[in-house]
Amino acid sequence: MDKKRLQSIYETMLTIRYFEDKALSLFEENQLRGSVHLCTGQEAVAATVCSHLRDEDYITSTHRGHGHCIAKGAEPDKAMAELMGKAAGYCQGRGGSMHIADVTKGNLGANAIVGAGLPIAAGAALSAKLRKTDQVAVAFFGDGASNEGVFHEALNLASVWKLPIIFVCENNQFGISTHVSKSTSVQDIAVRAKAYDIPGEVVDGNDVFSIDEAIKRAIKRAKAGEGPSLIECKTYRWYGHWIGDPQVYRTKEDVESWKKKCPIKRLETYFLENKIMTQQELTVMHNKAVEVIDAAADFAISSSDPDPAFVLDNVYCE
Amino acid sequence: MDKKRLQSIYETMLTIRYFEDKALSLFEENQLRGSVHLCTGQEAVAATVCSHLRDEDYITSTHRGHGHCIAKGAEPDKAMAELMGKAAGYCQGRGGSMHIADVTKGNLGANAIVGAGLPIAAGAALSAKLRKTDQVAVAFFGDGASNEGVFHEALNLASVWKLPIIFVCENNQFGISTHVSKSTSVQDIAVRAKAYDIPGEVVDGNDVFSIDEAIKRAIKRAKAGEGPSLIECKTYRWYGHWIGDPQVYRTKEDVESWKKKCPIKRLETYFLENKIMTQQELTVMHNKAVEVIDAAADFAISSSDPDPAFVLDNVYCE
Amino acid sequence: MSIKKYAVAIRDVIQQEMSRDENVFVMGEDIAGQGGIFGCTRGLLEEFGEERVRNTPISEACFIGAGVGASLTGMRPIIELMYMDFTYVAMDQILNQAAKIRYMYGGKATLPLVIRGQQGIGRGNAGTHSQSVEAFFTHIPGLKVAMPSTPADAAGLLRTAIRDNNPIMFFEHKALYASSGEVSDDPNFAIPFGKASVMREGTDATVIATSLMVSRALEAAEKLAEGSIDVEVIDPRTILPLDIETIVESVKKTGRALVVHEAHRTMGIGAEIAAEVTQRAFVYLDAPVARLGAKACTLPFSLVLENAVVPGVDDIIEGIRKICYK
Amino acid sequence: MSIKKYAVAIRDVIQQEMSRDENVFVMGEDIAGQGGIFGCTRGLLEEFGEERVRNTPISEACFIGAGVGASLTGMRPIIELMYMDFTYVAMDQILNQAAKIRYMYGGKATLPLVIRGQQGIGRGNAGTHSQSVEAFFTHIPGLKVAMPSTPADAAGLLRTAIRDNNPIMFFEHKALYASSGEVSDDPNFAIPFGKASVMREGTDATVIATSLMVSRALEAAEKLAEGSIDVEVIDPRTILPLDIETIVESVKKTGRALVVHEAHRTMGIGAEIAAEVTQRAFVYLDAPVARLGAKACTLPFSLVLENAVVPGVDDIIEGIRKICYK
Ligand SMILES: Cc1ncc(C[n+]2csc(CCOP(=O)(O)OP(=O)(O)O)c2C)c(N)n1
Ligand SMILES: Cc1ncc(C[n+]2csc(CCOP(=O)(O)OP(=O)(O)O)c2C)c(N)n1
Ligand SMILES: [Mg+2]
Ligand SMILES: [Mg+2]
Repeated sequence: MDKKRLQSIYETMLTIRYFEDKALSLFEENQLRGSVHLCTGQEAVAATVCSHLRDEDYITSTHRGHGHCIAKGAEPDKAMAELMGKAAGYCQGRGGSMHIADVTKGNLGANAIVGAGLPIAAGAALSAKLRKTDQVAVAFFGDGASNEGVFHEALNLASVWKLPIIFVCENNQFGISTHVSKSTSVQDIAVRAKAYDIPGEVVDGNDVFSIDEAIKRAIKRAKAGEGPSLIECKTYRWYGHWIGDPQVYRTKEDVESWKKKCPIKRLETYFLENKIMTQQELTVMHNKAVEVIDAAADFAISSSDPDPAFVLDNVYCE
Repeated sequence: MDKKRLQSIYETMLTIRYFEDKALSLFEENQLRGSVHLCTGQEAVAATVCSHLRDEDYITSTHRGHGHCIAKGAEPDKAMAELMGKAAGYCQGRGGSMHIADVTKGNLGANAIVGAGLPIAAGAALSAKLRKTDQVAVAFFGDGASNEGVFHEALNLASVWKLPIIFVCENNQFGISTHVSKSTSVQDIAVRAKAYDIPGEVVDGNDVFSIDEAIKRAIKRAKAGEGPSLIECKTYRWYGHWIGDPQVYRTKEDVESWKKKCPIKRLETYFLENKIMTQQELTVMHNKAVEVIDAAADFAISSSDPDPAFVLDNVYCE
Repeated sequence: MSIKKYAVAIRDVIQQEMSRDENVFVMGEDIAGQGGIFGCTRGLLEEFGEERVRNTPISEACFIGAGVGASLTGMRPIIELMYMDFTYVAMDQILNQAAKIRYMYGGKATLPLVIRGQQGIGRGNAGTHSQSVEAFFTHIPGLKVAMPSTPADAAGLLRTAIRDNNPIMFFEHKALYASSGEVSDDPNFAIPFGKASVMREGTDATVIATSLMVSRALEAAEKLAEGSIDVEVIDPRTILPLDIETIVESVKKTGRALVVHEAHRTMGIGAEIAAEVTQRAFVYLDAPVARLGAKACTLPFSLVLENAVVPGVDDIIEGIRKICYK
Repeated sequence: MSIKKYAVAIRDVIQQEMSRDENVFVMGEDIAGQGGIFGCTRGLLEEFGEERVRNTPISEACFIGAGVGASLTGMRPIIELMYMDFTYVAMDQILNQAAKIRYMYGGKATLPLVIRGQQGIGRGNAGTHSQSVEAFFTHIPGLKVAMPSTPADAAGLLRTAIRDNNPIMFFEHKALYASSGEVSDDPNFAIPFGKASVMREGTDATVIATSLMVSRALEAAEKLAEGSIDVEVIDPRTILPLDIETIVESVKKTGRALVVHEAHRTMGIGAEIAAEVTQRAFVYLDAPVARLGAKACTLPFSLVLENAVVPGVDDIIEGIRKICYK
């Protein structure tokens, strides 16, 4: 992978990491409310996959969508403002964390309904096919989502119609408190690709290089008109399912062992070992990311609430 | 297979065949209305599978359900009366062909919603497991149904919970006018078993012996607490999707070539070649089946319509 | 003007709009080679090819969701549901996604999408294939809901629906497909949403009827005219938006109203119309606004029973007499 | 009597009914180890084991369908939906299967089944996780629908629901789980369906309120009492069956009625209640029956906006003043 892409992936991961940290602290300070699902620990997937997408390519995201949103080009200030329900947020405070979207940047939206983004992404891919563009669509979803009916329907439809779409499963091993082994009949969700006669592969979701290889192959296939691929990224979320989760279902040791596999640290080690970046350069990037996020939080905090006088606007398009 | 079982399967197939013929002629005589889906040509699946089930075992059926219904022990007269919407029908004329059921005989119902029977069968299997009986459940469904979300959800649930259930797909190659290759991403639906880590096998759905072997294995597995199996029976329906189908999607030659593979004829040939039954004995059985069905039709025709005064009964259980 | 069947009127509008705008495409079960089981897409495959006339797998939640995704990204999908009863397997994509996305995204998304298909009684399809389900789609904000009762309305409203930039639920009626009527040949003939049609003028009572019930209401009105009750019959044509003004004006004139629909009476749109008319015309009312709809049981298969469940001409006559105290 | 939280009252009834009848079992997402995300099944796994306290995959249509199959074959499932909004992905199993099977099978099937879970505003869950969806389940015959507003009602109605032989939709409210109240310790304490609760007697106007709106209506009534409007507040507790008699009797006394619910005003159960009350108490009415419900937009995430959409105490006060012309 070329240095520029690697650095950009790294920068995206840092932005996501600090964004999530900030969301957490704002929540704890009661500045932010609602169901907030942090993707800390999973940054590599969104950052690497989206590094291969252009603005005109599409993604659909999930309830755990801040990472996808940022990686697909969202400005952290408007994203944070949305998390705080402010008028300056991407959705003018109407959507919140679970429904954040930026259609102009190809982010067709976080989706609070597990699995619901998959058919929508298939539709975006169909649209690209009908309009004869070379756009691709990526549907992000969790391990738990792979047991929803629409997962099945979307993979089948995409395969039969040879749609330019990549299904990216972030297997963080849990759906809320339920371990994947208790809800899912296969060990590797990627195996399910066989049921649709499409390629399925398992990758280390904390390793940007493995993800990079897989997504490149899948995009190539999509653009060649050969249809969808399923990529399963094994990863882990460091925090609870949502902010406030008592996490009775796992041990501190498990969490700690996964923290050691931090995708950001891992890329830093690579940078240093291969002398691509120095520790100082890395620190500069960290500081820059912190600055961006601090500014985003300031922006969001100082923004005003939406005006209830306009609450009925935008139900319909005139 | 022992002679008794074979003869009973044969008898069931004949009953189904003549039942369907009669339904068709009653429809053509305007004695019968609605969406009527005949299973002529597919009799071997219902007859063979159900020959291994006891009254206390469960099935869920489909819109094309007359065969399953009869094979699971329905009396043709009450079944025909239901098709005609008569008070003496299994559902007192409230259900009709697409919703015929006989819970006391373990037939949990035809189901006009494609795929909807699969979760219900899983629930019956769960019930057996919770009550610690050795009952099994069979969900019949079509090739088209294998693309509904509930197919996926039910197979996953049944596998994770190791439910005593067998999923029997009757692949007659079409969902209405749509060939399976245009709607389904795999050539063999049985392959989808891999997505649930359960056995999946393809059998000749017009051959009672192949079906018999497969269902025996699956029932054994279910009773041993090892969980579900998926059996795909390749077969063909002789008539249109429903009575009145213009059948623009297939040729007469195709239909004729499949008629040559008639499951009943095939078993008769076996009987004769192996001197299990004589032509005369076969004729006697044919005549008997015709008599049963004629009597059923007479019963249904002479039965009275339901009394509208009671139309609001049975919405709730008191 | 041409005389057309309701089904043909629908087909022709789809054909014309597909010719006019290459972003319009159709998908659904058995709509391509077969032309739909009621013929509403007949000939389109031959004219526009398989890319724009797509047979789907039996995966309603997915292909409606795909419609949402396609419409979000510049296309104008028309989705046929073979029976509108099947909305039940796709409710999330309709009510949580299609209806809400524009609003939840702060107005920064546009979803031109038509979900159309038939519903109702008339073919002995029993409880899961004979329902009238339109009411569900008026409770969750974000959709528009049309239910034409004539070939002309089917054509005019469908054209409006296809050109609208919002998600539309378009309810046809299986028992109306074979009915004929005059339809404009103007390729831009369109009927705006939210404008009721006064099908018959009258002074003694107002009947608000939808879909198949419109012709029954008209028949009832004719019969009552002989007995000197002069009934006004109004077809709202779209129930969301609802032309409450026209209805209220009529009720102010007649002082009496009966709402008739084929959907179950309980929580059918008659409840909303009755409540709203009463709110706005209270002092003009000589009787409470009455409602007729299917009885509170599943639609039975038996024709005798089905007829006992859904309002017939006699039930409507009786209903009108009651509010007229005659 | 014990003082209990609403969530605990629910948990205790499930626990008691599971002890009493081994055919009762629970399933749902994260209900086992975690005890449900609102604690309504806490401790049940430890007491009854994994067979009877089952975590499900995220496959709502399937596990509700499995509930139908289990109940058809002798079990009495209680299914938790984490959010009742998720009924949308399982609508077919609820409306076409659970609701209709008994009737379609000519009365020869029995389906004791409880589908329960929370809904409504109060946790900033925005448009897809804050809805009030009860109205849908009153339109299609075959279900019963409860929506308790107090811990005692939650306990009493849930016990009735579990012992009933019909499919029941049981709507809890997320913002009520932490509310406390007296609950009977009698292990057979049950409240029949179809009996409204008069929460406050009054002579000037009747407010019919459900779920979270009951406490707001009571607060409004107290405030108006100071200004000498004496309000009767009725909580129907079950909306199907609906105790229309108690409501109508009250309206005959007061001559005025306002229905308040959190669900959208358009096509909410207020429409049905208003239409039916008007039908039965027309000559007693001094004003048209008024309705309050969520405004016609998706529930927004922002708290400021959410408060603008759902009826608050002031809206109720204003609504009552309006029907009293004061
Ligand atoms: C249809 C539906 N069912 C259930 C939920 C509740 N829910 C929200 S997130 C979640 C777990 C999702 O697990 P997974 O797909 O693995 O994503 P993760 O949270 O691990 O990122 C559940 C059950 C929902 N939002 N939508
Ligand atoms: C949810 C749903 N979608 C669509 C239909 C309409 N429909 C009835 S039968 C059928 C084809 C089913 O094909 P398959 O499962 O292969 O069964 P077959 O008719 O071939 O026996 C369709 C599309 C339906 N009844 N339910
Ligand atoms: Mg997960
Ligand atoms: Mg088939």
